[in-house]
Amino acid sequence: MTNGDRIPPDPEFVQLLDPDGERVEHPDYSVEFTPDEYRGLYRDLVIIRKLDAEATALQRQGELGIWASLLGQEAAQVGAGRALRPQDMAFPTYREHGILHCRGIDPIMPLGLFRGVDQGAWDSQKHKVHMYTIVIGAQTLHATGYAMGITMDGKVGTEDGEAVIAFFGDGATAQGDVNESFVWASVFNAPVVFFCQNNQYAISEPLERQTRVPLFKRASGFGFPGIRVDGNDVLATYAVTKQALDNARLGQGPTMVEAYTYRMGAHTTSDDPTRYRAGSEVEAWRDKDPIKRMRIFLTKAGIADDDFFTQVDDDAAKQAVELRERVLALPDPGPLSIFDNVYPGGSPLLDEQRAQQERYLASFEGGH
Amino acid sequence: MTNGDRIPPDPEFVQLLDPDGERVEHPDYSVEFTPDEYRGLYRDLVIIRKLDAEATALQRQGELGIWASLLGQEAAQVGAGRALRPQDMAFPTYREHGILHCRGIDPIMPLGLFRGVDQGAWDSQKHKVHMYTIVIGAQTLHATGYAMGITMDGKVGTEDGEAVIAFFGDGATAQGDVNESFVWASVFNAPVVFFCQNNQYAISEPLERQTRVPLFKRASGFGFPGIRVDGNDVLATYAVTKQALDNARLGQGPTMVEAYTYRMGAHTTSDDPTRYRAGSEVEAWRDKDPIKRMRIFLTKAGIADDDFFTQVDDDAAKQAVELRERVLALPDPGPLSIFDNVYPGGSPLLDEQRAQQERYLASFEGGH
Amino acid sequence: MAETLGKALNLGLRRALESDDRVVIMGEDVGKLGGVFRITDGLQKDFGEQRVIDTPLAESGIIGTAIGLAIRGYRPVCEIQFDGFVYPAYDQIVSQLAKMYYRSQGNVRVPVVVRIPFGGGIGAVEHHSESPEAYFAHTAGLKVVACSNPNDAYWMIQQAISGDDPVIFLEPKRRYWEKGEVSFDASPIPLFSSQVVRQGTDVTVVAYGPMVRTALDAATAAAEDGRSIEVIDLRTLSPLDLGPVYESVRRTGRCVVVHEAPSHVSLSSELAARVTEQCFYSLEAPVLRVTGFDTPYPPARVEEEYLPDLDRVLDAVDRTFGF
Amino acid sequence: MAETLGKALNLGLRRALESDDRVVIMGEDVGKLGGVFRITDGLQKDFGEQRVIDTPLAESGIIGTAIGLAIRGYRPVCEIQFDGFVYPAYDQIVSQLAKMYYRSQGNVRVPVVVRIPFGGGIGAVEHHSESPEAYFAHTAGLKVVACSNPNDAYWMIQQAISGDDPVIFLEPKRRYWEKGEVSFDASPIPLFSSQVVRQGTDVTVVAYGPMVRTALDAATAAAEDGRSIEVIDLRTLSPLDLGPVYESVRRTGRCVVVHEAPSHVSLSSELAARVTEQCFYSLEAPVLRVTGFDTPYPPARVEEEYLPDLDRVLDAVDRTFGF
Ligand SMILES: Cc1ncc(C[n+]2csc(CCOP(=O)(O)OP(=O)(O)O)c2C)c(N)n1
Ligand SMILES: Cc1ncc(C[n+]2csc(CCOP(=O)(O)OP(=O)(O)O)c2C)c(N)n1
Ligand SMILES: [Mg+2]
Ligand SMILES: [Mg+2]
Repeated sequence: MTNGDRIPPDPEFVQLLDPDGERVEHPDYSVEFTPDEYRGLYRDLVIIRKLDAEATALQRQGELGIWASLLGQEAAQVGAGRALRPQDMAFPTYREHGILHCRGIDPIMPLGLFRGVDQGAWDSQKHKVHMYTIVIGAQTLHATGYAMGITMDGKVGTEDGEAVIAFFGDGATAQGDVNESFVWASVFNAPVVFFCQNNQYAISEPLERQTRVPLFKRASGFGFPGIRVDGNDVLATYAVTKQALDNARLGQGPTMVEAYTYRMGAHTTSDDPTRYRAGSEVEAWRDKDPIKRMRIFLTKAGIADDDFFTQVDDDAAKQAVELRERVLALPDPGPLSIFDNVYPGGSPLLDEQRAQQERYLASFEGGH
Repeated sequence: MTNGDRIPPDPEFVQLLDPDGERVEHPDYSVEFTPDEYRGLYRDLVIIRKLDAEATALQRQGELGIWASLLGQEAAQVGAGRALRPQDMAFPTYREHGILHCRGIDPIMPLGLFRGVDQGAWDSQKHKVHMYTIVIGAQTLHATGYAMGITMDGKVGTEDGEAVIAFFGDGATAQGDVNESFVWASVFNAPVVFFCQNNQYAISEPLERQTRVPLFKRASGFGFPGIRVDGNDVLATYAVTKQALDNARLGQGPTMVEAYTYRMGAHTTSDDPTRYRAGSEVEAWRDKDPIKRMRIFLTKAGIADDDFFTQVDDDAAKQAVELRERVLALPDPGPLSIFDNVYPGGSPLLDEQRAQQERYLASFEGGH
Repeated sequence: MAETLGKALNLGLRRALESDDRVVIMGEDVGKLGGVFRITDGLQKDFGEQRVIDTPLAESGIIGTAIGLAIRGYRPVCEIQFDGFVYPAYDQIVSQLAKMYYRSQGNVRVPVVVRIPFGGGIGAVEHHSESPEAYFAHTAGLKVVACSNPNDAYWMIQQAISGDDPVIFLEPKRRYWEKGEVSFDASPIPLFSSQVVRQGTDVTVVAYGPMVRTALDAATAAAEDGRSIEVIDLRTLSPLDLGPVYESVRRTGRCVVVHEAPSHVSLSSELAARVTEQCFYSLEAPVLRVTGFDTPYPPARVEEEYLPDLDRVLDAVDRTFGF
Repeated sequence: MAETLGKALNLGLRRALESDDRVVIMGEDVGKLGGVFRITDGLQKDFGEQRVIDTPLAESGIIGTAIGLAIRGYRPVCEIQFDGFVYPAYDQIVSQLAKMYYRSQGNVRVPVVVRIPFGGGIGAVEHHSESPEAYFAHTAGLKVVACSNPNDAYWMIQQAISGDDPVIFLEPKRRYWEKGEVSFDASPIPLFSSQVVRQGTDVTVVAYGPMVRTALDAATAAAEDGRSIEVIDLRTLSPLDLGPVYESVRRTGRCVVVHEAPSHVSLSSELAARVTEQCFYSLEAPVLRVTGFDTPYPPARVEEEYLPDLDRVLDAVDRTFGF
């Protein structure tokens, strides 16, 4: 089984920029960006792709334990990430590097987890992005609970209300937790947007292993709207996500957004996709590349020229080099750090274990 | 919050016999019963209600630890139970005493669990009813796996194919397991009918705590049909369930049936529903009683007369007395029985514990 | 004042709700019904539906959303209806709740308390009499406590809620209706500490939750035979506070551990291991264990055969003198 | 023939599929991909999509439907992708799979094998290096085994599949690539038995799964210092087969237990408790435990500090001589 377009984009598939870079109209959705903003979106796409490629290279060279690439999903992430307002909170999976970028989080941050020096260490309150969650689907409940808290805090129902976005993949839709989060969000009318990046695969499992109907339809059975958007179209993704977030902040409850996209690379650097999907399928999706279409559009519309594109590429390359250097310089955690932060309230049992281990380690220094 | 008709029966609500005992037509569903069969259904309803009442009385007198009454849900259970064909398999919750009755299982059987002498001990292979499951929703996955096995055995796709029915309540629809079973059933096109008795409550929680749209709509989001039937109408429930089972056995995959009904009694004998629902709500539902409407219909249609009704009541009363006597005579399990049937393959550790306990118990006999 | 253990919990929860408006109670049937054991009786009425939240019927959902609320700054107290129904939430508890603080290097606190009525002896049907404490005690990042009497119930629940650690709070359901003195003003001993609840000289019996009462009864009976049992109420199962146990065993030279849970890889294993290691030269006999058997929990009519009782405790005490 | 442990498992699964057509394999990515560790490599190709079933992404669904298939007469072998992802299935495992035979008074057999690659040491991210064995060993109704070498892997997986008990089958993922002799014809020792894998006279080191290799390396190193370590591979964690351990400890008088899991309420607690009880008068020192610490599993770059290694085993061995 392969996964080209066999579960076809619905009529309801929202698109504002087609694969050839043509702006298309949609009755319900539109965007009004200044030239600067358009260029900013392009810049985002290029930078996160470049940093992602750098991370993949770092992994190949043994500097990261593993890397989960976002290649192909840039538009979905930038569209969603830029639709967030400062007061909004995001709950990512392990692949939302583009969301972190949009939230202004230092690109070194997610690499600690993949290098194995930490388990996700940015200031999640400040940046309003919770840490990565690897256990599939678990974060959707956290997002929903957080959103319930927004309602309880009275921070919903106005234009500057708060909203939450929960990220997950097509595979995650099979998990109990994700479906329970739909129940909760619906029953409590929580201000949360369920943003599913349907990249057609859960590791090797094609979409058909998780569903036999388009995923966005799942929502209606729980009593809230679901909508499918072209996830390789940054404009449409932005428009749809923004509206869903605004509905949430205004007190109209949850929405599920299915961003229809494709994982161009391996699941992670440990994966070998040639075992389970045809190269031709990947090629077909290459034509729908999210960056290519933006570039054509910006060019045709006279919003950006080659100088700009070169400049963006150069900036991205520079950031990649910087990132590399900083990754290599990341210090390993100290041996006793394994005992840190187990309990806010501490534990005498652990203090004992730490003390013992400290003595044990010291015994080597003295020449065991 | 109370739970009368606030989530109203949909237009799609299937009904063949209205609360006043009038036969109504439905474009898609009908039944053709012989007079004998009609009388049989009535008999089923009366007998299970009577035995259920007897069990409640036994609990009040301390002869059962607890009892989960089916009062009010007789039509839903008899409709579903009689729609099953001999080759079909059922996976009940803890309230499907009416299903057991329809499958010819000795009425003493479920009482062992509630008396505390066993944990469900009928021959589930012979009667094709799996044991009761108390952990909410867990059995829906078992049912789905069993149904996958039917497909793997090639026992699907013909008129005499096999099908499975999974019972669960409105509350259960919130559980991850139930939603996962929907995913599995859909993806594997499993021959399973998800039969939800929406009795409006999960203990004290009204339906609105589990959903904000009618429950049968849940199915379509998973890619299979859902249908709501008047669960107090034994004819409609029979017709709808039968068709769903036939579709399953023919290879057309799963269906969700929502039997819209009402729990007339307490959740269990441990519960006090006056704490959370109005008597007036219960009264309103009393008008929709499943037995009353059958009796009016049978009378008006000349299918049964008072002699028959009296006879049925007498039979039911006799069975109840018998049941009572047999419950009182149920032997308690022997003290060492706790070590039986832990592992098909046995365990030396347990053998040791059993031997030790045997010696320990014997020490009392000798005068400790 | 004398209160039942259940009522003491109710009063403790009420005080927690009063003293911090970020405290919320959530679970199945906790609102109007007041929970199937009425532990939250009257609280929704007095504090409203936003402070005492009736949830959908799904335990993973309860714990998962509680974590989200905690990230938002709330202090959720979740009720799991019965011990046997906590397992659907197991992933959220062991992979999320327990690890969030560690994984975030201390950035994210999730002060969630999970209340679980546990243990048997009430004649219930299957899944209603489990003792799952080992599953949680083995999990680093969780703290696990069990109360055994009304005074502790009243204070320990408040201490659990006001601290920032995720706490599994085990309530001995068969003792809900037993009365005991509650001193509402006395300041309580620390939450994570064990306590000698009866002094003795011949043998140390360690118990927690519902078995403390059983151990005390055994001590009373033994006293009549001239044998002096010291009883220690563990109170905290993770981390253990074994100072009082070591001190006692070094005096008595004998130790019996009692719990309802099966013995294989249980709290009594841990106690036996640690007491032996720390009191190796004081022990006159190996640490003996009086526990449920390594079988599933049996049907109610035979549960008394499964559960440790006064006789089995005394038998083990006797056996420690046989070595 | 020398095979890697991973390949030996693959061959064992193949033989199980060949010898009983009710055996089915199911899990995430087990089909075309052959599993993330390639343990099921080539099996779907040769046995078809009905025998080797790629499932949706939900562990409770995997175990729950496997139970249903078992009730139907199949013998499902479920792969859990990594140790840390078994918890969503915890309810189905402990409340359903473990108890079905008991609850049904022996009417319903559910011969499901749950394969779990477990343990750390491979530099993975969080949730990929857990040692959850205590959670299962404490659960009556489950059997729990761990293989440590290719020959055992090949035979034990077949034995687990052909028996009617539900078995949690733990695979030491960091040893998947280590080679060892597999005797394809020799008839294997019983599944639920422990084995002395190196004889010695001074101290007994008990280990299982990935730590057996570590214990053997420690024994080799100790031999150079003139100290003779006997190494026992437990193989079965529930029920335990402690005959060989008791026999050994009665000879050596000293015992060290090694595992990666945290120590609190763990297999080593149980071993320490039982060995002490049974060998009370033979022990020269308390049973010592070399384990992971009571913290969540740490980031990969510091996991070597967490995991027991040769030095920590030798240190404990030394300490048993200090008493
Ligand atoms: C509970 C759980 N089970 C299994 C895994 C292993 N795993 C990691 S990613 C993945 C596939 C996820 O697919 P999807 O949700 O589509 O997200 P994607 O990786 O495609 O972005 C799996 C099975 C996991 N992380 N958590
Ligand atoms: C996993 C789990 N959680 C909680 C319970 C306690 N409990 C027993 S029945 C019940 C309500 C079930 O409601 P519903 O599914 O509507 O079925 P009904 O009892 O109304 O037939 C609850 C919460 C349980 N049995 N299992
Ligand atoms: Mg995907
Ligand atoms: Mg109900």
